[in-house]
Amino acid sequence: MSTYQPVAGDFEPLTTQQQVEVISRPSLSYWQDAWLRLQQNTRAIISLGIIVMLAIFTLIGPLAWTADPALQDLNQVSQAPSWPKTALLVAPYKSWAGITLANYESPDSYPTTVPAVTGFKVLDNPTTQRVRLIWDPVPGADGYNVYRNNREPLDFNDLGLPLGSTYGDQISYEDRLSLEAREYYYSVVPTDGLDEYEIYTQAIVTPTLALTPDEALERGLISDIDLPGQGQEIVIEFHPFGTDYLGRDMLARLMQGARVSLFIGIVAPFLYVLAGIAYGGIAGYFGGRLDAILMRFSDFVVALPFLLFMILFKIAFGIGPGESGILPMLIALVLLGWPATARLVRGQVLQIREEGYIEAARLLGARDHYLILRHIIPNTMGVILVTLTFSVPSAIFTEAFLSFIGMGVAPPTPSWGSMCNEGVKTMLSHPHELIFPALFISITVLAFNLLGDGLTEALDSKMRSRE
Amino acid sequence: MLAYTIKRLIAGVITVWFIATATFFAMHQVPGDPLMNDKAVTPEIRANLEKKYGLDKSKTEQYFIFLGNMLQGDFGISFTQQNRRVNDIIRDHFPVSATLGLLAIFFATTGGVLWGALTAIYRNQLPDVIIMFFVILGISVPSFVFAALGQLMLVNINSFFGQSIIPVAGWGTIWHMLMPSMVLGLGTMALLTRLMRSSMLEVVNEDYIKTARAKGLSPTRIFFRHQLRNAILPVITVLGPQIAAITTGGFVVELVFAIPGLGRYFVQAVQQLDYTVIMGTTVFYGAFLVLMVIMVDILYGFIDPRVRLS
Amino acid sequence: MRDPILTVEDLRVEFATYGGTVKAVRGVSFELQRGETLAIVGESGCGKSVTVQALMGLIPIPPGKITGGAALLNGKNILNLPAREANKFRGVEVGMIFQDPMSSLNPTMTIGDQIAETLKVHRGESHRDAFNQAIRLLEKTHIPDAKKRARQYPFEFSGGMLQRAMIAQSLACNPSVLIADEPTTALDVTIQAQILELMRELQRTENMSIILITHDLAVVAKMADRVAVMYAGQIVESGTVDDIFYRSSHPYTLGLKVAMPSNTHDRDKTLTPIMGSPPDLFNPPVGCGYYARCPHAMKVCAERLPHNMEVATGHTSRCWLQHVEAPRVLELNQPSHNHAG
Amino acid sequence: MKVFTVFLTCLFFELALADLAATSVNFESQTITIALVQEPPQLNSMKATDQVSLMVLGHLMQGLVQYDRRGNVIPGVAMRWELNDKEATFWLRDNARWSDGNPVTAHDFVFAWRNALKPETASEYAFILYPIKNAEAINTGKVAATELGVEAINDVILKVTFERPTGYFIKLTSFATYYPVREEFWVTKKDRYGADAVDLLYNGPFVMTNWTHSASLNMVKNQLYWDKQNISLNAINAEYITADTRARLNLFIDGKIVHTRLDGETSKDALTQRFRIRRFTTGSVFFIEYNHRPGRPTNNLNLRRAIQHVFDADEMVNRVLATPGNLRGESLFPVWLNGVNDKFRREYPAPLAIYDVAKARQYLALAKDELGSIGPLVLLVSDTPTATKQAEYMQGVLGNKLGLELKIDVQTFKQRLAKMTSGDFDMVGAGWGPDFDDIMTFGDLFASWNLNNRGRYNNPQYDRLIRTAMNSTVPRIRMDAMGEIQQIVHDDAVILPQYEQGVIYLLHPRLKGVVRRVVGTDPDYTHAKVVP
Repeated sequence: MSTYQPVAGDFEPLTTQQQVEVISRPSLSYWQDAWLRLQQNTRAIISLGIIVMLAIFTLIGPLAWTADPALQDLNQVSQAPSWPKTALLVAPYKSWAGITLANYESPDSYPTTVPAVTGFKVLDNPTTQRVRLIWDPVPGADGYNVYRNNREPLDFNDLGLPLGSTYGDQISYEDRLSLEAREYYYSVVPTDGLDEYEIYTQAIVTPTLALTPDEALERGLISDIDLPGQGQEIVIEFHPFGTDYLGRDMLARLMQGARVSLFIGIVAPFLYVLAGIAYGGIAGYFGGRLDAILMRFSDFVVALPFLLFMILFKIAFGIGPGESGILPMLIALVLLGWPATARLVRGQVLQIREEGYIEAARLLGARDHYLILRHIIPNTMGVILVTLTFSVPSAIFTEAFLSFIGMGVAPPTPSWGSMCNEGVKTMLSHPHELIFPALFISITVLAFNLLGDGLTEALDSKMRSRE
Repeated sequence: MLAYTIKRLIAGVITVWFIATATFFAMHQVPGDPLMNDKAVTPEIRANLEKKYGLDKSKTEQYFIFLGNMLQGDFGISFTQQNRRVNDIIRDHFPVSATLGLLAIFFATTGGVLWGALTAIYRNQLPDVIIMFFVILGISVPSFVFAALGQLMLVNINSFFGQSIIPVAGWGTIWHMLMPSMVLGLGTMALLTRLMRSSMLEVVNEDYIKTARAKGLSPTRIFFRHQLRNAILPVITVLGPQIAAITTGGFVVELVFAIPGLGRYFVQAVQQLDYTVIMGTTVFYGAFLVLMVIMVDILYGFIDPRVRLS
Repeated sequence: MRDPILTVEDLRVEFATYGGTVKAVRGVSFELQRGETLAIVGESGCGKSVTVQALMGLIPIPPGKITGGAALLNGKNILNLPAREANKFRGVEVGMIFQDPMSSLNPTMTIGDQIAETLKVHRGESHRDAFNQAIRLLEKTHIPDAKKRARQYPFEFSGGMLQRAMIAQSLACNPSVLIADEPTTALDVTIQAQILELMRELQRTENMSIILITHDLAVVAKMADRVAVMYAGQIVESGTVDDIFYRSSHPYTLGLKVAMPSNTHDRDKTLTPIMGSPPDLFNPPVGCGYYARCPHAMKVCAERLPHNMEVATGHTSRCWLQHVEAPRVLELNQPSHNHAG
Repeated sequence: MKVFTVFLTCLFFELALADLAATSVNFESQTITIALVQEPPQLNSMKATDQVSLMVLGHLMQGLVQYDRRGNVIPGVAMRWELNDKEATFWLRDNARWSDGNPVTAHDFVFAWRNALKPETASEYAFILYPIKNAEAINTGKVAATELGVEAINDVILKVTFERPTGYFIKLTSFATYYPVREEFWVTKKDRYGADAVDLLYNGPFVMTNWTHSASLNMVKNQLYWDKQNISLNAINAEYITADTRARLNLFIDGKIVHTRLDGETSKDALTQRFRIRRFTTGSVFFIEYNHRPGRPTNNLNLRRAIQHVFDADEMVNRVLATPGNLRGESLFPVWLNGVNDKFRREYPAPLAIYDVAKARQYLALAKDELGSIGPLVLLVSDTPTATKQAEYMQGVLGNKLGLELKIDVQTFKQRLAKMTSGDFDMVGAGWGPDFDDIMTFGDLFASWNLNNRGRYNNPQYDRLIRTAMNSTVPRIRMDAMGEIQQIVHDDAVILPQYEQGVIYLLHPRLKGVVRRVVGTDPDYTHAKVVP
C-alpha cells in the first residue's frame, strides 16, 4: 500500500482539547456487568422465560381453569387426554336379579365334555353403567365363567379378564367393572362347578358412555333434572390433560400441586444450600480441629435413619391427623439436607483458602467473616449452583415420600411428587398420569439448571477472565 | 498418612457411638408397640415377649445392655423374624447391598467423569445439549420408573432372543448385577456429570494447561494427565455422601429386582419397630458410611498432594 | 549477513467479546536472529503477550482469532496450525516460560515428572532415562539437591526455584528459541537478577535465541541485543539496544525512558509518568496510537497512521517526526539529512 | 475380597451367554420354581402366624387331618377319628414317619400342643387351641401345661377332651399350631428350632434342603412320606423373594416362575402377553370399622346409618378397585362360608343396604340434632397405595354427598396398630381373613371380650348369640344365631362392609393340579404335576 506523503498543513501542532479520547463503553459495576452478561446468555433467557411461565401456571392458572381438583368423576377414571366426549342420559341404576332357572338340580355325574353355550347375547342396550349378558343353559354344566377381553381372543388361553362365575342355575351375568365406551369381546365357559370345560362362546359388545340425570345435575352439567331428559346426549366435562385414578381433572391437580411442589422444590433447596454454604465455609476456612468436629457431625447427620426421624418429626411438630404440615416438612428437609452441600463447599474452600488473593485481603485487614463472604464464597459459585439445581428434584421427591407417610401434604391436596408416585403404578396402561407430573418436574429442573449455568458464567470470575 | 488415618478412625468410632445413641433413644420415642401384630395378644403372652426381649427394663438399662452386647459384636435377635440373629441378617445381606452399591458407584463415577468431560470439551455444542437433556431427565424422574423400565427392557431382550439371555431378577452372577447397579447409579451419575462439567470448565483456564500446550503435549495427554486429575477433586468430595444415598437408595432397586440386600430390612425394621434390627442395621450402616468417608478423604489426599501433607 | 531463525510479518490478532471485537495486535513484524536476544517492551495491554502466544498457538479460538500476517520458523509457517502440527515445533524447537511460576506448573504432578514428560512425548524416552535427564536439567538451572527436588511438588518450591524449574522444563529438548513472557515480573529483584543471569549463561552455552517480553527497561538494558517497543498493538520503534536507549527516535520511547526510575535519580524529585492511558482497542485510533498522549502530536498524527521509517540501518520508527519535512524536536533522534535543510 | 473379585469379573465382560437357567417347569425332573412375597418370618409351626410361613409349612408338615381339592376334610396323620360333644379320639396311621425315620406318635401331638400353650413360648395363635380343656387356663399361666385335656393312650391313639362342645374342632386340627413336633428333636434345638433347614424335622410331603434367607428356599419330595406315591413333584424351588408384583410378572413372562398374582396395572400387561388369567376369592372381608367408644361422633347410630346409605359398594368395587374378582361388601360373613347344608349366604341372604342419598341426609339431620355439630371425622389408614386411594374415595363421597369433612390419617404399620388399640380414630380401614374353615372365625370378631374388636363395640345381644353358637354343635342352631348376628351388624351398622377380596393370578399352563384354598396352604402345590 503506498505510504501517505504529508502535505504542508499536516505538521501544525495539535491543540490540547483535540487530544481528548472518546470513552467507548460505560464502566460497569460487578453486578451490572453480570446482569448484562446474563442477558446475553440465550440459555439463561430461556430459563427465565420458563420460570415466568411456571409462575403464571401456578398463580393465574387456577383462575383461568376453574375445574375443582378434588371433584371425583368415576365415569371418567384414568382417561387419557381427549376431546370433549358426549354421554347418554339414562335412568338411575337398579340392581338386577338376573335370570335363574326354576327347580334346577346340579347333575349327579359330571360328563367329560359338554356342548358349547348357545344364545349368548346382550340384553337391552349396553351402557358404561352396566352390560347385561344372558345365555341358554347347557345340559351337564353346573356353573359358568364369564371373561372379557379388549380384543379378539385367539384361543382358550386368551379369553382375557375372568369377570366372575355363576352357579348352575344362573344363566345371566351383569358386568359393571370399570366399563369404557369401547369394543369388548365377552366369552362364557361352562364349568362342572369347579373346573372349566375348554370350549367358549363369544359376543362383541360396545357400551355407550352413560350418565344418570342426578349425577349430571350434581356435576352441574344440566340445570334441571328433567331437562333434557333420558335418552338425550349431553357433553360431559372436558379434561384436556386427562383424569387420574379417581377421575379427578389432571390439569387442575397439576396447578394445585404446583403450589406445594414449587414452594418446597425452591425454598427447601435454597435454605439447605445456604445452611450448607455457611457450615461448609466455616469448616473449610478455619480447618484444623473445628473442621474435623464439624465434618464428623455432618457424617453423623447423614447416617441417621431417615424414616425413623421423619416419624419423630411428625410427632414432635404435632401434626394432627389429616393436616398438611408444609412448614414442619420444610424444617425437616433443611435439618437433614444440608450435609451434601456442606461437604462440597468445604472441599472448595480448602482449595481457595491457599490462593494468593486471600492472603492479600487478610493483609489488608479483612476480618474472617468478610473474607469468607466477599472472597471465598463467590469463588465456589460454580459448585454451589450445581448442587442447588440438583436439590430441586430431590426436595420434590422427598416431599412426596413424606406426604406418603402422612407427614407432608394430606390427601386430597396433591403435589407433583405424589402424583408421580401414583402415576408410576399405572405407567404402562395410563402413561399420562406419570408423564404430565414428571414433565413439569423436568421443566422446573431444566429451568433451574439453565439458570444455574447462566449465573455461573455471569458471576464466576474465572469464566470472565477468558474474555 | 498412617497417623492421619488412625486419628480419623478414632473419630469415626465416636461418630458411630453417637449415631447408635441418637437412634436408640429416638426409636423408643416413636409410639407403637414393637411386639404387637395384626392379631391382638393376651396380656400374659405380651409379658412373656417383653421379658424375652428385655423390654421390661428401663430405657437407660436397656441402652447399656445393648451397648455391652454391641461391643461383643452381638446385636440380639430380630423381633419380626423371631429366631434370626441380627448378626446373621447383616452377614447374609450386607455384602449384597455393598456389592450392588459399589458397582453402582463405579458406574456412576466412570459415567459421570466421561459425560462431564465431554460436555466440558464440547461446551454449548450438540453433545453438551444432548447429555444435559439426559442428565435432567435422569434426576427429574423417580428411580422406581427407571427400575421398572430397565426390567421391561430385559424382558423384551429375552423374548427377542427367545431365551433368557440376561436374568430379569434375582442375584448371583454378574449378569444379575448389571441392570440393577446401573439403575441405582443413575441419579449419582447425573450429579457427577454436572459437577465434572463445572470443575472442568474452571481447570481449562488454569495457567498450567497453557504451559502443557506450550510444551507441545497432545490434547488427549493434556486431558488425562493434567485436566482430569485436577478437575476430579470436587467430584471425589461428593462421593462420600453419595455412597450413603446409594446404599440406602437400594431399597427400591432391591424390591424390583428381587435382590436379597439390606435395603428392605432398613425400611421394614422401622415400619415394624423391630428395635434390634433397627439398631443393628443403623450401627453397621453408620460404620460403613464413616469408613467410606475416610477412604474418600484418603483418596482425595492421594490425588491432591497439597491436602495430603497438610 | 542476516540469518533470521524466526520472521514475523504483519501479524494481526483480534478477540470477539460481548462488548465488541478487540484488535489486540494490529500488524506486527519483526525478525529474530540466531543466538540473539530480542526484547519486546511496552506497557501492559499493548499486545506483546498476545503476539508471542499467537506464535505458539496458545490463543483460545474462539473468542480469539488470528486475522492476518505470517510467521516463519526456520522457513516453516507456524501460524494457525492444528494442534498435531503445532506440537511438532512446540516444546522442541521453541520453549516457553511464563510470568507466574506459582500457577504455571501442574499442582498434582511432581516437578521431575513434568519435565520428564516433554522428553517422553517428543523423544520417546523411557520414564527412568527422562527422569534422570530432568534431574540433570534441574542441576543445569542451579537448583540445589536436584535429585530430592525432582520428586517434590510445585507448592514445595519458592517462586524463584519454580521459575528455574520452568526454564529447565523449556530446555528439555534444547530448543533453538526460548520465548520468555515476563519471566521475572512476579519475582523480587535479587531473584530476578539470578534468573536473567541464568538465561544469559544458557544462551551462550546452548546458542539459543531468546524473545524476552517485559515492561521493565532495566531488564531490557541488561539482557537485550535488539529491542522492539510496542504500543497499542503495534511496534512503534525497533533497533539495537543502543539505538533505543541512546538514539531513541519515537516520543513514546522517550516517555518510557524518562518514566524509568534509576539509582542515580534524585530521591526527592518526583517521577514523570506518561500522562493519559493507552487507547481503547475496541475502536483503535485512525492515526498514530500515541497521538493523544504525545507532547509533539501534529495534525497528521491524528489523521494518518505513520508507516515504518528507516532512521538508520536496522533502526526503524513509526512516527511522522521522522519524516523529512517534520519539525525538529530537540531530544528526539531524527534522520541527519534533514538537519541541513 | 469377594467384592473386589466382582469388580474384576465385571470389568472383563466375557461374552459367554448366561447359563440358561432352567425354565420354571421341567417335565423330566418334575421340578418347579416359584417366588415368595416375603421371607417366611417364622417356620416354627407352634408360633407361625403369617400367610407365607403357613404356605411353606403346609408343604413340609402335616397335622391330624388335611383338606382335599374341594375343601373337604380327609385323613392326614390320623387314619380315622370319632367326635362327640365332650371328646374326640384319633387313630394315627402306623406308617407316618418323620424325615429322620422315626415314626410320628401321639406323644408328638401332645408335646406340640402343650408347648404352644406355654406362656413362655408366647405363641400369638395359642387361642386357636382354646376349645381343648384347660387350654386358656394354661395360656394365661393359671394352670401347668400338663393339665391340658389331651392324652396319648398309646403311640397310635390320641384322645382330646373339650373345654366346651366344639362342632368344628376337626377342621382346626389341620391348622399349623396343631402340627406335631418331635420332643426329642426339639430339645436339642430349643430357641434355634425353625431357624434354618437343619433345625426342623419334616413329616409332610416335602422336606426343606436349603434356606438362604431372603434369597431362596428349596424343597424336595420327602421319601419317607406315607402318601409318597400320590406326590408327583420332585422339587419346589423358591428362587426369588420380592413383594413387587411387576417384578414377579416379569419373572413369569421370562419363564422363571410358575405363578404370580396380578394387580390392576399388571393385569393389562398379562392381557397383552395373552396369558390365561384365573380368579380366586381369598375369603377375606374388608370394611370400615367405626369407633363405638362413648363421646366419639361415630358412636351415634344415625350418623353411621347416614354413611351406610351414602356408600355405594358397587362403585367402590367396580370403579375404585377396578380389578376383577372383588365382590360387593354386603355382610361380615363372606360368600364362601358354609351354612347348614349349602353356602351360608344362600341360606341366610344378607340384608342389602340401599344407596339412597335423600335418606342418608335425613339420618344425618337426626344425628346433628343428637350430637350438635359434627366436627371433621378422622379415617385412620395404613400407608399402602390401595388404602390411601380408597380413603380418598370415601373423603370424596362424604364430602360431596353429606358435606361431612373427612380427614385421612396415614400411619405406618406399627403406629396404626397403636392408634387402633388406643382408639385414637373415628373410622379405620380394616379387614379380616379366616383362621379356620368355620363361620365362628368371623362371628366373634365384635364380641365385647375380643381384643381385635378395636372399636370396642359392646352389645350384650351380640355376645349372647356368640355364646350360644360357641356352645352348641347343632349346625341349625349355630347358623340361626349367625343369621341374627348378620342382621345386627346391618341394623346397628357395626361396620361398613366394603368388599370381599378376589384376586386374579397367572399359572404356568403345563402345571396341573395346583389348588387354591381360602383356609390353609395357599397356593398348594402338593398334588400338582408337570405335563409335557
